[in-house]
Amino acid sequence: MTYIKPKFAHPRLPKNELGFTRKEYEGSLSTLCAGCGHDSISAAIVDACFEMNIEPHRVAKMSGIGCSSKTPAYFLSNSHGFNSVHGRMPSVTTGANLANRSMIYLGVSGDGDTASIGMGQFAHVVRRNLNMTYIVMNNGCYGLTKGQDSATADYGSVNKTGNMNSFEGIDLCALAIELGATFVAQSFSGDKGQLIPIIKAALSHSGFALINVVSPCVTFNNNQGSTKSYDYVREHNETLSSLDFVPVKEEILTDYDHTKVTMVEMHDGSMIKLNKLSPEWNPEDKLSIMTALHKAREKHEILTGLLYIDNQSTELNELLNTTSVPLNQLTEKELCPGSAILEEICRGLR
Amino acid sequence: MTYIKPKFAHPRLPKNELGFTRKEYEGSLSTLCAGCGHDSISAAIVDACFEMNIEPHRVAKMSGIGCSSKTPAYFLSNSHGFNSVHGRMPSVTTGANLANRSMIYLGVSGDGDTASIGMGQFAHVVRRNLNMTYIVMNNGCYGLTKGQDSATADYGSVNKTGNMNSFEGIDLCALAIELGATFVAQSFSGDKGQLIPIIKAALSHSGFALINVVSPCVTFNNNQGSTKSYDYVREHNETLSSLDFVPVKEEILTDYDHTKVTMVEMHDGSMIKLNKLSPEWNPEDKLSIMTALHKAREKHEILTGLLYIDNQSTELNELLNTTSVPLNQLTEKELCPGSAILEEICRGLR
Amino acid sequence: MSRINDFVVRFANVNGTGSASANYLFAKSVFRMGVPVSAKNIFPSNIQGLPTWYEVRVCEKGYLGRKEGIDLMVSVNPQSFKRDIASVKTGGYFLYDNTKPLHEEFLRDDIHFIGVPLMDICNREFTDPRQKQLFKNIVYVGAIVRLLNIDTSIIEGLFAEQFQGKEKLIAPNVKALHLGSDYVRDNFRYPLEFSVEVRDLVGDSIMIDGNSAAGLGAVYGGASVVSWYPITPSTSLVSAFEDYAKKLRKDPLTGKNNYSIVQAEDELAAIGMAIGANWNGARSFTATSGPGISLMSEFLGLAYYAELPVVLVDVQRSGPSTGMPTRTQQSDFISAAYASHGDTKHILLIPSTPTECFDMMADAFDYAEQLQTPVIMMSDLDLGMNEHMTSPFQWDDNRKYKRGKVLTASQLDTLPSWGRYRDVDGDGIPYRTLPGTHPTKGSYFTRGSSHDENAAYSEDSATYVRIMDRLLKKLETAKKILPAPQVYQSGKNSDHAILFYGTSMHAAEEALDVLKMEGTPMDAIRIKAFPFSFEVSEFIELYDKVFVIEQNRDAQVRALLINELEINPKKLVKVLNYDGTPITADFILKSIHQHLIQPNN
Amino acid sequence: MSRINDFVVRFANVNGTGSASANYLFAKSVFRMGVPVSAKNIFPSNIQGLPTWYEVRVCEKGYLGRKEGIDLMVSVNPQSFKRDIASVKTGGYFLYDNTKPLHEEFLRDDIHFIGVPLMDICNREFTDPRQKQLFKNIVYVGAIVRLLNIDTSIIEGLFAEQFQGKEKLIAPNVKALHLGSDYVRDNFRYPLEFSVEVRDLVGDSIMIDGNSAAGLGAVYGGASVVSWYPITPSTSLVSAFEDYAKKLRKDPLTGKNNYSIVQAEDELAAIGMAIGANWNGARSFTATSGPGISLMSEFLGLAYYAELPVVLVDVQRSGPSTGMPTRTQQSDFISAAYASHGDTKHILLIPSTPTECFDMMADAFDYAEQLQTPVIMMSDLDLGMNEHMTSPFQWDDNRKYKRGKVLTASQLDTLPSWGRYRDVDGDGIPYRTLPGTHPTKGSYFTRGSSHDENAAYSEDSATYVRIMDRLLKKLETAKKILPAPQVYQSGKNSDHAILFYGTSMHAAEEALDVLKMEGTPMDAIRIKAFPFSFEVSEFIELYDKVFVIEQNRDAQVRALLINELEINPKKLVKVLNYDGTPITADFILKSIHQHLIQPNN
Ligand SMILES: Cc1ncc(C[n+]2csc(CCOP(=O)(O)OP(=O)(O)O)c2C)c(N)n1
Ligand SMILES: Cc1ncc(C[n+]2csc(CCOP(=O)(O)OP(=O)(O)O)c2C)c(N)n1
Ligand code: SF4
Ligand code: SF4
Ligand SMILES: [Mg+2]
Ligand SMILES: [Mg+2]
Repeated sequence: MTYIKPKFAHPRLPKNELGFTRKEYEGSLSTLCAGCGHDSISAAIVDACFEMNIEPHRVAKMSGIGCSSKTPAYFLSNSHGFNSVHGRMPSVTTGANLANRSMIYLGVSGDGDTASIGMGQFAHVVRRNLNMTYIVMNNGCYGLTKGQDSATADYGSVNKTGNMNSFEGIDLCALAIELGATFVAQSFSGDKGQLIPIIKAALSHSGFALINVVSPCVTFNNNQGSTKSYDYVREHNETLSSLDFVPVKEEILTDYDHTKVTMVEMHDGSMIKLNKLSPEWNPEDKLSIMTALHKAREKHEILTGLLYIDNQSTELNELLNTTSVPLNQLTEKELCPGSAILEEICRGLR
Repeated sequence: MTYIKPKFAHPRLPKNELGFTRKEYEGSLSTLCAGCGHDSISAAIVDACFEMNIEPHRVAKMSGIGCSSKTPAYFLSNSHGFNSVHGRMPSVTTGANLANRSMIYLGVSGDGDTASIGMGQFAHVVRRNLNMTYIVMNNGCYGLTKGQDSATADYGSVNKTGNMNSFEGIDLCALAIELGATFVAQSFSGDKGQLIPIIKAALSHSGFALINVVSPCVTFNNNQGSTKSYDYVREHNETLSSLDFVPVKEEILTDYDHTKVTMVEMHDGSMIKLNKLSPEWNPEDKLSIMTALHKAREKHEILTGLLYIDNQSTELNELLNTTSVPLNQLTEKELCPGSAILEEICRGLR
Repeated sequence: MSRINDFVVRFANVNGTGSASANYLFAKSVFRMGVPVSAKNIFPSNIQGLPTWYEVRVCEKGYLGRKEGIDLMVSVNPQSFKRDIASVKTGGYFLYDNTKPLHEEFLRDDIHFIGVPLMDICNREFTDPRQKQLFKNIVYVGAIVRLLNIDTSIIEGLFAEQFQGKEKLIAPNVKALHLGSDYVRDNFRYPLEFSVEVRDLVGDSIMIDGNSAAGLGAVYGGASVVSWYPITPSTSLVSAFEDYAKKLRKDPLTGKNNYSIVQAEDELAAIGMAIGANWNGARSFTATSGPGISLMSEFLGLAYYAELPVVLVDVQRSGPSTGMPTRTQQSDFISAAYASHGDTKHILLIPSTPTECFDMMADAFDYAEQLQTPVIMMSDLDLGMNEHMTSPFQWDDNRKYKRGKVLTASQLDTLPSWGRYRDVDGDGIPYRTLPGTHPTKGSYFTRGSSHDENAAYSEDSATYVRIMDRLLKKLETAKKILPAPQVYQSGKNSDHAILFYGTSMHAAEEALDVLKMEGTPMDAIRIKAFPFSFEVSEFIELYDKVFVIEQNRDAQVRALLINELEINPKKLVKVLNYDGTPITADFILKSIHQHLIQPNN
Repeated sequence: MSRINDFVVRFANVNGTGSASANYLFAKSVFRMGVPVSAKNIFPSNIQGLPTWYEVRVCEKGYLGRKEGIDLMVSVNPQSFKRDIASVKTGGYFLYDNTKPLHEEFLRDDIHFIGVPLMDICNREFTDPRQKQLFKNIVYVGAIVRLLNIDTSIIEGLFAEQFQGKEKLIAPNVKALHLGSDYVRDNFRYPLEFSVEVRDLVGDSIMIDGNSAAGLGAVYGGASVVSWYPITPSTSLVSAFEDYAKKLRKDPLTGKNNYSIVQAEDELAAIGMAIGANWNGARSFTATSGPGISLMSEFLGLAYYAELPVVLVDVQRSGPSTGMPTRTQQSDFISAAYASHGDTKHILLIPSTPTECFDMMADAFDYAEQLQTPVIMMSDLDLGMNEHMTSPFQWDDNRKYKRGKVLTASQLDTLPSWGRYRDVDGDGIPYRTLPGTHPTKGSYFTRGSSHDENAAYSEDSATYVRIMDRLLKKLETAKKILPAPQVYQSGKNSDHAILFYGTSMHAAEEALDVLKMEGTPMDAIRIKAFPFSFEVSEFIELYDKVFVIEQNRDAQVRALLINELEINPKKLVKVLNYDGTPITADFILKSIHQHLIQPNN
């Protein structure tokens, strides 16, 4: 409910199938630093949702605490948002999802929020295959508390105060795959072309979808020596796959080169057209991506694209055998067994 | 300080080089269930420490909460122990180690204590390469709270109440390797022959050493259908390596078969004589063990033995460039800069 | 004094040997004979092999609190023989397994020893080694059934119910029962000078533990999302919810669950999930004990400040820290009432009986949604894990869940404007919207940071103060809604009164009766909720001194009373039992008498 | 009244533009002129681009509290022009960048506008774009230096100190300063009717923020292991420790650190590490703010019950939940004093000045080790993050660290017997041993579960009560050791008195002076520690009413006072400022006057 940003849509602005303009997917004015990678990711989210014709109010925007976790205020102002406590977005999202499985859960977090204080909840939300998209805006530092190294800062990288990091950075993608994540992608805030289709694919995935986006912090971690700076990422970004997202209703071209292109069908019937750029790697084979990630790490490269997908996985509500009706819509009759049964129970207790 | 167990050593009991009998490495009487796997691990710890001639008071026994975390009361009663809070043994051990780097830190935890509530601290103690041995007494359930599934319970395994577990179990060894652990072993409480040398090697390792020991809970998770039962583990235990621990002073045989046996030198000069039982696997290559673990998982096998070792790693105190004198032994002169310097500082603040 | 239907039996066993259910059989048989009974299980924090006790008080007068002084001790655990023998009242009985002789030095002249060769009998009569072990328990039940004049057919009836579907277990159990009973018949004089006689004193009462009652209450209250992390003594509350939900909440057509239960990775996640679910409009709760309360406190502050409903049950155990996990206490009151940093205050419900656990649990969801804030039900181990005689649960089928101020899409359409945190009605309670309600209206950003009436981030001082003050106003509204205290008054007839809450009720009521009999009757009040309503201050106002009875060391509810109601502490006398055992009427009386003699102590 | 050395200047900037150091230059120059000054930085919870203010009070009389009413507003942030103009006192001044004209509607007739074309000047005089931006700040400093009659050479001296090693930065800064100063000289009348005149009123005071002082105090106090997790406003405390330790704690021979600092993964780990280190005999601390306190509460209960020393600093900010992370408050007192479930009570130290931050921080390690329990220093954002004029730090080189009752190997050898939790000396404080001390003696098992005097696990009721009661006795001992309150008494000359603590001190002292001038002097007491010593109750005893001045909504310390000292709440009048800004003397006076007129409000 911030009314800061004027939102009169120009009459000739293009509309999507729902009749919404892109403006209607925006949020209030960002208060992040000018040039912050996080703002680019917000813009990509806006584009992805606009183009996918998502009804904004069907999205719940979830976050923890940090510059990154503030961004849900800067996109989708017609969606409910929940800026929870530091590192605990996964649990809040789990509860929300169990309460209403019919919505789209878009979680946004930072590397501090996820890999430090949030490590436990991150591991477990992965393991539960919660149906959500989890975007890490990964800048290798704690932006909001002024630039301390985070647990994803790479070994040997130098932060703004000139201190060298003496710990290995956590590779969130490899970790998520190890823990059983069913959709794992990596991208760069500066590469909207790659990021938008990845977000679309993630939103279509039924199960846990991680997008780890390297998102430079211009104020505290964009200097030389930082492996999360714009320059470094531009130079060491190795694209593993490029992808197109093909929505449900669109016809699928049949004349593509099957040796290079894999079509992955998503749960909702949409398709991902996946260009594999490395022959050894198979997006549906864990071992091949773990191997690719380990090798990339040795070369100090960042693999980007869709890294791993299991489009047959079972998300949490299904695992729990929960009714298809959102639980928050059950009627009192469905919830309350009534007095007759209670009397019977009491009879059994005499 | 429990005096429950009578400890008169028989005069003819064998003594180790320090003149201690095995009795002097024991603890008070166990209150665990008869047959509990954890008791066998305690016994292996006693044997390992006795045979290694460790001075008991140089060991600090650290644990969280659970049946497993009670065990430090049942071994090494001449060592200080710290039964902390649930899931937080790693942080307490980190502080203790920073305070006195000259001691041996032996942490004991359960699968609930480590993989559920303790996941965050576990990941970060691994990442910091804290010089400690971390034994997980892994029974796939919460023993002390009466048998609920833990996060290491395997998908599809059936617990005592007949419920099937619908989540993938966390593979603590693979996870630790992914997070940068420098010594990772897996064993079975029923296999003392394998466990004792592993514990010795872990205690000699300079850095973080994980030993994940499958340790059946006879009361709640030893039934058919449990993948952490005695029967299951006996049948599905695939030994990846067998090892001998060669203490510092012992002469090393030179006439071993180099194609089968690898000698790994530990930080303190002791050696591990490692019999590789799988040709594709190299204990110093992460990728080979990650591959082996993934394949074993598909076959529902448990690989045991020393799985991975990096004997050149740098432990936390070295990473932090801390003085070699234990910090708790610094004198007041070393700690307090004195009044003259304080006056100078104040002059600079006028 | 007649000893019919007025005595205490204590069983001393080894845990993990199945004795608790045998002992319960005895308690239940007394209940079936129409005689009020209360049972307390005193067990160690371990799984197998340590001493455990089970205490049954039989009391014609209906006093259900614990009572010191054991009339009959049934001890089958040699580990604890010494203290078990020592704890028998002069003139009391000690029943034991005399297969092996007793240590001479344990013997006492002033009590009676009844040796029953339990092991011998079982070894002789049963072949299966497990049965030899298990049936020892039934043999001693048989023995005391005879000693206390209980009708064996009642126990046989209980067997029939217990082994429905496993009928072949009935015969050997009956056999074991009679072996014990016959041994007594053949070797001892019976019945003892205290025994059980049929009465009609239990009415339509039921026997159930508080956790099961609360679990059932949550089903009735409409909880559909439950998140939790195992911890004694709260675990069985969630298990009960699960068991009842499996029966009562399966969709008959699809076989799918009309509920979700998640075992979280820890307590932080458990409360986070419950908050997320409530935010999204499902009724959700979590249950925990002390350590969990500490871990949940950050999230409780978020729910308070962002004004989210959530229900939490604290089944208290003895603290601090890990403390005595299997002993009872009422020592989380300050932690719960003021949980979380900053200025916070939470709603507490304080049940005294399983029936109140059922009712309050169901009501808790109404309160939480009406008030948009956390509601914490403060149970304890004694209430939660012991089976109590209690009045039957009732449900009004015309009752509608009070879902509080939640705007629908059409309301949003017609409202000229709306702000998430506006106090439209002057009761301090704003209107909320649920995610997904309306395509373009009613969305807002929930946050734990400072915000204005429209939920926009604000660091403005005046705005901050406005919102914080309104939160206080909301608690004033809460006082009108929450359960009123129970007042025991017969006109002002004493300068002194008694205040108590939770599981001190039975002992306190007994103490009140004794005081009346002694000719020094006192009025009393039982508190059922925090923040305290005006009735509480009005009551206290009337007396010179009020004894505040608690089961903690630091007089925590007294602290809340003086702080919240601005009462002179001098007026409130501490009566504190905090050794982990349930409080007794004797303890209360002793403390009161002591104070009346030496008021400054 | 003379306006020399008595006025308030407020700077309105955009954060992330380097303005704070320019503004501090101004404050420091006043200090160098021998005039008491206090400076408060009011910044948003974001990194760049939002309004931020810096308020400097110049006060000949030495009042260092905040004061409402702005005499000169220096505003270079068009975002906040409107409210900045509105906040100037009638007759006051508004200095702004008139490169662009002001919105007409913002203008006021009753104040003076001083337009200085900052942007124009910088664009003209500097070429580097960064300099054009940065030097605007120095230009306005130059302008007010002239307006307020400050000696520019003082500022030049400050430049020389600031840019030691980067001397080429001095000249452009001096140039910018003079550009501002000259512009005023050429265009306005100066000095203003309020201005600065040299005095000798600051003695040997220093200027430093409380966090730096505490960080230095920890170095002096012998802390060698520090674990922490970043959170505003405590972060700079650990940074200060690190900076000082890098200089003062490097081993000169090896270049190795005689300390370790670990940035933990969260607050639970931070306190866990600090506890582990203290258990092992190194002095260790962690620092945090509100949310961290909530998260640490489980561990605090462990340290309390297992009796482990640990030092924690809570630099309080506005709660609840995330609240206003960059605003001050004193609202974690109940959470800290009674942190953790079960019956617990912790030691609090409450500094009012950076000098006390230094002293109390160093002392905290002594208290923690002597008492074997957590010690929490309750600072706040105002104290921690603002630079205050304060007396210089002192250290007695003969001082020895008080390490408490720790047994050596030879003591263990000679002791006939020892038990970790035995109260040998009758002061409630047992003897501890450190791991590794002795090969066969003195080992024990530290645990948060119930234990006896020998540290053995015990579920025995009497044992539990004994240990819990001894913990209370220990706190009685603490009262004798902890810093005594500061009493402001001139013989009993009033029915009313004032009680305050922490950063309310300056405002309260100013209010006391005003009351005296008004002919209604009051006595006062400043509390420095919890649990409160007998001096506090003795003091309160003397008066009819005591105004308790706090910076929180719920009168938290008042709650502690009435609960711990058994004081009639009616006696303690709440004076509460909780809007996130530091309390002022005016606020206190207004509240007191109001109460004196309408005592029931
Ligand atoms: C419990 C708790 N601890 C610490 C903080 C302070 N804090 C706020 S944001 C943050 C780190 C944010 O880092 P990251 O998640 O990487 O986000 P970024 O700002 O870099 O986008 C911290 C430590 C807090 N708000 N809550
Ligand atoms: C904060 C907290 N939550 C919950 C508990 C209850 N609890 C005690 S032990 C335990 C689980 C132990 O499981 P595991 O670590 O696997 O040990 P095991 O008993 O199986 O050896 C739990 C949940 C606790 N003591 N503290
Ligand atoms: S501090 Fe860094 S992460 Fe935060 S808004 Fe600025 S650039 Fe972005
Ligand atoms: S419950 Fe299980 S884990 Fe615990 S002691 Fe018994 S067998 Fe061992
Ligand atoms: Mg970050
Ligand atoms: Mg376990």
